[in-house]
Amino acid sequence: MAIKLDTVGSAEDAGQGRVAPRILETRDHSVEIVSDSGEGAQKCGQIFGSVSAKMGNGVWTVEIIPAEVEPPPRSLAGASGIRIRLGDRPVTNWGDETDLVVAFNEQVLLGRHRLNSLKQGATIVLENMWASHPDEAVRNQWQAAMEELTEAGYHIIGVPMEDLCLTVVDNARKGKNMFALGLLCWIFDRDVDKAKEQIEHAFRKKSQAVVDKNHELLDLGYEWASQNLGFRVQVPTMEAERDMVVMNGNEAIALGAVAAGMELAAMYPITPATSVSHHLGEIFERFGGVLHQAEDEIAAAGVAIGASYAGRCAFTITSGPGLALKTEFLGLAVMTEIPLVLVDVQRGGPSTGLPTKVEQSDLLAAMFGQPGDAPKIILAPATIEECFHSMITARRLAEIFRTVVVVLSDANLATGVAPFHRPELLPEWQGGPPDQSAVPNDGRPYDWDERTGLSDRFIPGRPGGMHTVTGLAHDERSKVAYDSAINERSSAMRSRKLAAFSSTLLPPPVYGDPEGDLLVVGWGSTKGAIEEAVDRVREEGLNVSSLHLTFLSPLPPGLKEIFSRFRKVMTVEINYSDKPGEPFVNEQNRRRGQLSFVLRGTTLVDVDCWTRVLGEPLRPSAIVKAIKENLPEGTAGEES
Amino acid sequence: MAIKLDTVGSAEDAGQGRVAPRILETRDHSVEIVSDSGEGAQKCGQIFGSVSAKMGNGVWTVEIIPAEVEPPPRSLAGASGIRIRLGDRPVTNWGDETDLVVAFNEQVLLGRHRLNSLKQGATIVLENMWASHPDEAVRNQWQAAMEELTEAGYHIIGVPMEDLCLTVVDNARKGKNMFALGLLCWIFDRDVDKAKEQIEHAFRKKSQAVVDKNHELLDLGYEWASQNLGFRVQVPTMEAERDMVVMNGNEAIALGAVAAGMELAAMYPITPATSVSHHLGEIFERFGGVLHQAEDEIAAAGVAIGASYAGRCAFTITSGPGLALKTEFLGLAVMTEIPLVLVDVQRGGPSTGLPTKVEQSDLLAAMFGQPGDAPKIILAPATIEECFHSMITARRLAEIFRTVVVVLSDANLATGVAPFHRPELLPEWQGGPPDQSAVPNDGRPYDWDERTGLSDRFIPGRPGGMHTVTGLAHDERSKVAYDSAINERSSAMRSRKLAAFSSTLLPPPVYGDPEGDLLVVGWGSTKGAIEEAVDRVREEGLNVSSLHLTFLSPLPPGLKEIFSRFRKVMTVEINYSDKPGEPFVNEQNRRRGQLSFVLRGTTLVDVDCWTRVLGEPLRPSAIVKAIKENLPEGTAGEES
Amino acid sequence: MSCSLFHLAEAEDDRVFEMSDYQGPVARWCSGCGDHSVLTSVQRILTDSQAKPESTVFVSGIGCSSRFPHYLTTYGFHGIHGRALTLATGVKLSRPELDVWVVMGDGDCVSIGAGHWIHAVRYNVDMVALMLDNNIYGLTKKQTSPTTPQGYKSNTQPYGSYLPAMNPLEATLGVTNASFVAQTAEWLPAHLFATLKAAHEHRGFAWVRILQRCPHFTADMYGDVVKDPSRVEMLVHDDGITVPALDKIIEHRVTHDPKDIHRARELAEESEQIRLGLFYRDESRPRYEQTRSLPHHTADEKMAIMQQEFDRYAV
Amino acid sequence: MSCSLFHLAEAEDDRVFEMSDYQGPVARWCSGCGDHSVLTSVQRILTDSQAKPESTVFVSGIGCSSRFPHYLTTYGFHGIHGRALTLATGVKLSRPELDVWVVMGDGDCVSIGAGHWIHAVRYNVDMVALMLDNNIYGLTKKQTSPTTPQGYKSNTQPYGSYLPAMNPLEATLGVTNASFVAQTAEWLPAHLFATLKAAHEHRGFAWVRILQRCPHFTADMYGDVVKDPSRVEMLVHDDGITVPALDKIIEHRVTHDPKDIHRARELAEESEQIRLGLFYRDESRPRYEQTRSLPHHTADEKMAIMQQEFDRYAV
Ligand SMILES: Cc1ncc(C[n+]2csc(CCOP(=O)(O)OP(=O)(O)O)c2C)c(N)n1
Ligand SMILES: Cc1ncc(C[n+]2csc(CCOP(=O)(O)OP(=O)(O)O)c2C)c(N)n1
Ligand code: SF4
Ligand code: SF4
Ligand SMILES: [Mg+2]
Ligand SMILES: [Mg+2]
Repeated sequence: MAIKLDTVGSAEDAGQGRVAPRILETRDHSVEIVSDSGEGAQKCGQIFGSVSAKMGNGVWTVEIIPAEVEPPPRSLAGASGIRIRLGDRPVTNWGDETDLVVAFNEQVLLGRHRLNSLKQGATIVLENMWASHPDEAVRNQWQAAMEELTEAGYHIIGVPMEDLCLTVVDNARKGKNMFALGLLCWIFDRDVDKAKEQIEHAFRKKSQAVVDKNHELLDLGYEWASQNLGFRVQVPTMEAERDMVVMNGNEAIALGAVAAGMELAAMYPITPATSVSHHLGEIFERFGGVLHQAEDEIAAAGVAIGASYAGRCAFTITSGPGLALKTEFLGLAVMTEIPLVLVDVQRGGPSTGLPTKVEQSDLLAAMFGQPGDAPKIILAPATIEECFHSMITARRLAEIFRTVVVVLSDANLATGVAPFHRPELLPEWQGGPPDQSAVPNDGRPYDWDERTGLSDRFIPGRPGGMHTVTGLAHDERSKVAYDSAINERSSAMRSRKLAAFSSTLLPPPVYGDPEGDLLVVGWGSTKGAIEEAVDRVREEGLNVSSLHLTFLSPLPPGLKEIFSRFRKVMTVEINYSDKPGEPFVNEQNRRRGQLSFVLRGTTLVDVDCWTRVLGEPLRPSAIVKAIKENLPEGTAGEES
Repeated sequence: MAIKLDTVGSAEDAGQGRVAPRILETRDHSVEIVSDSGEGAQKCGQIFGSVSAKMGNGVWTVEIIPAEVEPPPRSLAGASGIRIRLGDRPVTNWGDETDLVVAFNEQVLLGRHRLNSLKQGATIVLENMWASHPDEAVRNQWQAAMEELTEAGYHIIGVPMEDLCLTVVDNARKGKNMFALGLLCWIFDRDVDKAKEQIEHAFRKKSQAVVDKNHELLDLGYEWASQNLGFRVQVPTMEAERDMVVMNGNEAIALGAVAAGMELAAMYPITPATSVSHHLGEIFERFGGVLHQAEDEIAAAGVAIGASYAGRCAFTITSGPGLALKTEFLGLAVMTEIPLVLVDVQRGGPSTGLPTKVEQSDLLAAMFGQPGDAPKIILAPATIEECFHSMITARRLAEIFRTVVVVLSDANLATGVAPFHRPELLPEWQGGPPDQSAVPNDGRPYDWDERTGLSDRFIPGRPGGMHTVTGLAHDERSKVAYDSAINERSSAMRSRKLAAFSSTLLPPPVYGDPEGDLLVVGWGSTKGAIEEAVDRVREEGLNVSSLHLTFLSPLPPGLKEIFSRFRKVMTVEINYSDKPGEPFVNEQNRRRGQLSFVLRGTTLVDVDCWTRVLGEPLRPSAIVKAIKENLPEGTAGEES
Repeated sequence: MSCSLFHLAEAEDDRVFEMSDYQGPVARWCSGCGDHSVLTSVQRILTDSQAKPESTVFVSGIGCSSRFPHYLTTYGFHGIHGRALTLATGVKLSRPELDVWVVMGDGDCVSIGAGHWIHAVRYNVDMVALMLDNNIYGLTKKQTSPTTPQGYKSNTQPYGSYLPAMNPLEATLGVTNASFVAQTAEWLPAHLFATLKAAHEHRGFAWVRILQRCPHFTADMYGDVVKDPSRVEMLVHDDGITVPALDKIIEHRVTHDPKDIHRARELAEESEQIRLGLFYRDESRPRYEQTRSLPHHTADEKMAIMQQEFDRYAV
Repeated sequence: MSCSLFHLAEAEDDRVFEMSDYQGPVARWCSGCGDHSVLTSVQRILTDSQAKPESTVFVSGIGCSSRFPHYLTTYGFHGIHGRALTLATGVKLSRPELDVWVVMGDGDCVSIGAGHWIHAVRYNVDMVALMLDNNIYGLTKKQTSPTTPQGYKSNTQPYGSYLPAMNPLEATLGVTNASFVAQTAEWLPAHLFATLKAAHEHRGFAWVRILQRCPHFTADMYGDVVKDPSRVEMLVHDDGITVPALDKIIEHRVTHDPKDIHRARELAEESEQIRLGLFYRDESRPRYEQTRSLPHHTADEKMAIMQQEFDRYAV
């Protein structure tokens, strides 16, 4: 079978006498840049994303990370890269498949294809040096890949990137990414000066010569594209209303922690949470904050609890396996009523699972992980912006309610990059120094308010407040309870705090009509994708709405009432559930999505679930399909 | 206020001319012996219980354990002792309050009174040396205690135990317990020879002289009682149908483990689980078993998993805080499908909580503790006999389903002693040596059966079966899954096993009528108390039945159908729940008993709950009260 | 704003503390338990140093010995088993002005807590860490601990402990950045006091193993040694811990310069006599909390820095 | 019944194994990663000793280095971070006839795994434990490990590591019952091979620290040393590890009797040259699994004993 390749860059196509390029106008376009690890595709994409954001596009960027640090070159599972989704509106998720790909070799490209990442008929700009590689094995691989990819119907444009780059630099592997950036700048008509500024920033620790070379490669790519490519893409831009910042969810958490006045972060490295501490490592000390990398996750929890006990605002960051190790200490913090913020950047589970991939399956562990009754507050940011603000909320709640607040982020938010409104920082978020005032006579360290369970903390240093906190059952004076009936009361006081807090929450707003055929309920990072899916099916005339929960424990009020206005309620989650119709699975023994189980137990409403654990964020199109398949029978517009 | 004391033992009452003692006939009688720690009250009670069992009474014995190893003498919270409940039928729980108390000082007695352990009008046999103690403080304490106790209406009989014992031994503190035993033997008309046999057994490691002295003290107590006490108690006995054994739940677990062919137990000491390992420490090596006390609970789990991976049947034993520490390893065992039995002898929580007290609050942690989806089998023995058998069941299930089986016992079973039918041991429980046969060509270490999720293990030593197990997402060949869709499938395979297992379970039998006004659902050690309460209210004409669940994960089939036959369903559990009517608590935010939450989420039936965390087993009378208060409105017989 | 706090804490104070000011409720250890003696010694040191109760924190794990904080009138944190050092590190790291003590049992420190122990020695955060070593698990009723002598019978190893007892002195001395390692015995109150005092004065992580009697479970363990002072050998040196009161009682003495780590390790080995004294001290070792002494900013200053940070992310 | 098993495993076997028989899928470490070299060396040893693949088990934790078992054709257990030694202990304790190897990273062994490391040394269960020490967290992308040199910049301590690197040799040598402690470097394959061979032949817990390059994150760490053999000093002794191939290349040599624990500890200290060789070996130390060698009974025999047990509880 002969391979048909649009080999632009060959003599025929190049040169003066070109016709004007085709212009594709679209409100939504996704680009991927994929390469072997170490070829800088991510930097290319990040700059492209930033420039696009600056120019007024909605942007969502997500990194494609291989499982190994440095997988063998040209391997199917080794794709390292980035996806940038552009829109004429704020973009809230990674979208469906990719429209345009720049690939540095055909193997990583093939890997993406086999993962169903590329749209049917997508345009692919591909380094074509491999076709004529001296190693026959490589040439054969290329040949086979081309057959598979052509078969799949992509529009492939071969480009001799390496050869072109060698006209500027000696090591083309390190230059291609900027060539690719130039290429993209031309295709999307990006402001080259803005791109150059970003290059300067990205290489600020390198010499001017390096910056210059990269500028040169950028120009080369731009120039080459303008001469050789027959198409451009135009995504309309918005007027930016006010200052925007762009970052990923882990950066937002790090900045949020600083803005919240956190003073100590204790952690042990674990993917995908670690980069929060990388950011903190760089900036935290400037604010007087301590980042402590402990010997393990247990110690990290202990150090954070110790600091918080001593009146400093402390938190710990981890992911699944680390959460597991902190189980015992979380029970102690709840029991002693020491405020503690725990950020869990969820990854695929169980066990080591899929360390770099997204999953939302730590909800039940966060809620119920502790032996004994350990009421905690749990909240989940849904956007990168919320990652920032959740830290401020979490700190306040932890201190007011003297308890553990778990913030459930995930790998999707952690590595997703998107612009959001620059927050107005408030000095009162910082909180003051530890209260060191003398404790009034006969003060009690757990002077529980009978209605709310709240009490004031006696922080070391406060004269007259001396007492010993303990994980043993204890009374208001923190004395070990030999009369075990105190256990019933103190348990109630700890639980009461959640009831009191829930009374301050409002019912969450329904997205779409307040009543209808189907209500899709979600939590965490899936919000953007769910609402996009709901928009699409509503445009098709379906009576579908969605509801997104920020607080998972306690749940906000009014859910049962909201649910009652829909004929069917269903959660959409990235965690495991048995699927109806599977062998031996029935309504009674079906193991359900985590939120759906909690909602059922709480509201007694038959909340169904649609969940997947494919190790990737949900695609709006998949949710659309799920919605259509799950509409209750007799739904208006069902067959539309 | 003058203290009125029945000071038998004084000259007037003693001597020949006594009238025959009053005989109290009763089908149910509870006795407590309480003392300072180290005075041997427990040994006294154990022998009394054994003799009673041998004579054909139903018996339930439970130890009264202070929080400290050796609390200060004569302290309110320091009571060390034992309660023995006797019946004319098998006794399944510790009952309500105590009818008869033998106390070695008035302070520990007062402690028991204040904990509401003693029945109104109970008879108390009390060492009265304190009344004339040289230390005035002691005399004052005595005086104050007598006032409080007399006020409470007890029938107190002062006995100069110490003085009497000193006629036989030099150190009366070490002899009183046998004197008390003699006293009880007379009161309950126990066979003194049987008691002497038991003394010989208990002191088998001591010299004959010691045994003789103890026999002498026994006789002294018996004799003294026959001369001085004005009452006896008669609890009719049953004919023993077949061989019985008597032991506590932890002994039953240890023996069950041996009978199940377990080969390695790895643990770290923790109350109230530790005594399982004490028993194993004594006997396990005789069977070729290894008891490994690890450096911590994490290591204990690791060693057990390692042994099980290597084809030996292994288990680990712990309680709440230890369960918390094993959280991560349990996820690994589920993910790698390595059979593991974990025994959790539940105690009061959260955190260090109430280490020696009973609670049933690790259900949710066992079920949902792991980040990610980690399906496990969970079962809870309800009786001491079931403690034994649950080990045999657990081993089989762990191996057939290649997963973690959690056995939830608790402090009530752990320290409760009762006779049960001597089990017929089957050699097939032992299992064989690890399969070392060659693996057929192209065998796969996770050759999941699509319907059941089951597959065969390749145990090290099997030629041709070499592979690497991993906690990373993996395929049938145990290869790390770069194609993350395999995650969806392998998750399903692990979950499918529970669905398949649940299909082999039968709906649990209803105790009482199969339909009615109220169904009380329980699990674990509360069975005896719940059924006794149900018997009592049924006798009063209420339409109340109960249902006891052995399998908590997966749940048995048919629950929804059973529930539908009752007007109201309610769990009774020893764990925390918000009580209706408490400030801010409403139907939507109420935090419920653990089983009730699971049942609601599973069946969507409005399963209410009545729970208490008082650090003691439930009393049948308290359950009776709860039942009456929770009858649905308009219940027939409600006002009876 | 946040700076004033430290001035407050340092403010002049004309209170005078008696020993009774540090005495909490009656300690509920067994009579004859060695923990009582340690408690008394610590209370004496607090009195001696006029420690402010509100600025003193005792952190412990779980075990008989870990009940310690409950019997004092300072701040206390009765934590979870094996993790006391992590909590204490958090306290001291965030509040360097507090005086932090840690009390652990042998199981607590070198069995379940082994990882934290090794790392705490390495961090060398300024605190006193006491390991009350009764060579057994007390609270849970007589199970083997890593320091249980080989062959000694317990409830989990009823035929005798399988392995030679771990020597925690040697192990501690093997950890890079160790800065204070001493051993004492609770039945020699003068030595105990002098050792705790030296530990308290040490700037860095002062780790002290206190041999402790548990009459309830291991009455036979130290019986002989207590009666027979010739079973003890004291490390003596001008720079070490001197206890004149014992000069006449303890005849075996070995001169040891606590700066000499090699000799310290040799002396730490099992020997005929039980060696008590200061094995090693080096105040020049880096302290983790020193390497982390950080600027104090007002909320407004922080705001300003934060704006700069945000500028980096500006679109 | 259960006894026949062991005969089976011991049965005569006329298979001859080539190195390729131990080679699994292509190892997915970075090119130039030192782990490759260790893998090769281990495969050579397996070939040399004609290890039966089905009776050999490699246990690891989590980290780059812990991918090790996946690249072999023996049985493997890729466990969880820090806990490899516990799993391996379970395997060996219950199946003493299996040949057990453990592969850990530096973070794996001496940070999160520190408690198990200390105790595994003490248990002295017969296995080979390799710590592949690249002085950094590789898999999670360049965070400080306990063995990271002071001042070395990482992603979590970007201004340089705060503390002096932990010296795991010294610490291991401080643990009671240590029986085999050696250090080698992956870039000296002859030394590596000889060391692993000695470790494998040792009866007891053989702990080997392998200095390992991580070109991806710490290319600068061992660059000089690799090029300049004068930066290395070899411990030599008739009873030690002899590597004639290196006699000419490595000029710095120090004679050290591996029975001498005191000298071993001194030599283990930081020094100008990196010291490689056998620091300590004592095959007479009690092995935990030996103290536990237990009777094998048939099911029927067990039944009989069990009836006796039940008699004790008979009413
Ligand atoms: C995680 C956990 N594991 C086990 C226990 C049970 N436990 C309490 S104290 C203790 C050991 C006590 O021994 P030691 O530390 O030597 O202190 P001692 O009582 O001898 O002073 C144990 C195992 C616990 N509370 N928590
Ligand atoms: C409980 C837990 N904590 C953290 C992690 C994340 N993690 C994976 S490997 C690793 C450390 C890797 O460093 P090292 O042990 O030195 O091995 P290397 O990769 O350098 O070979 C960490 C922290 C994890 N998988 N599990
Ligand atoms: S059991 Fe031992 S350590 Fe515990 S209080 Fe009693 S004597 Fe002290
Ligand atoms: S990151 Fe370092 S340790 Fe990991 S594979 Fe690459 S070179 Fe090896
Ligand atoms: Mg101890
Ligand atoms: Mg490493």
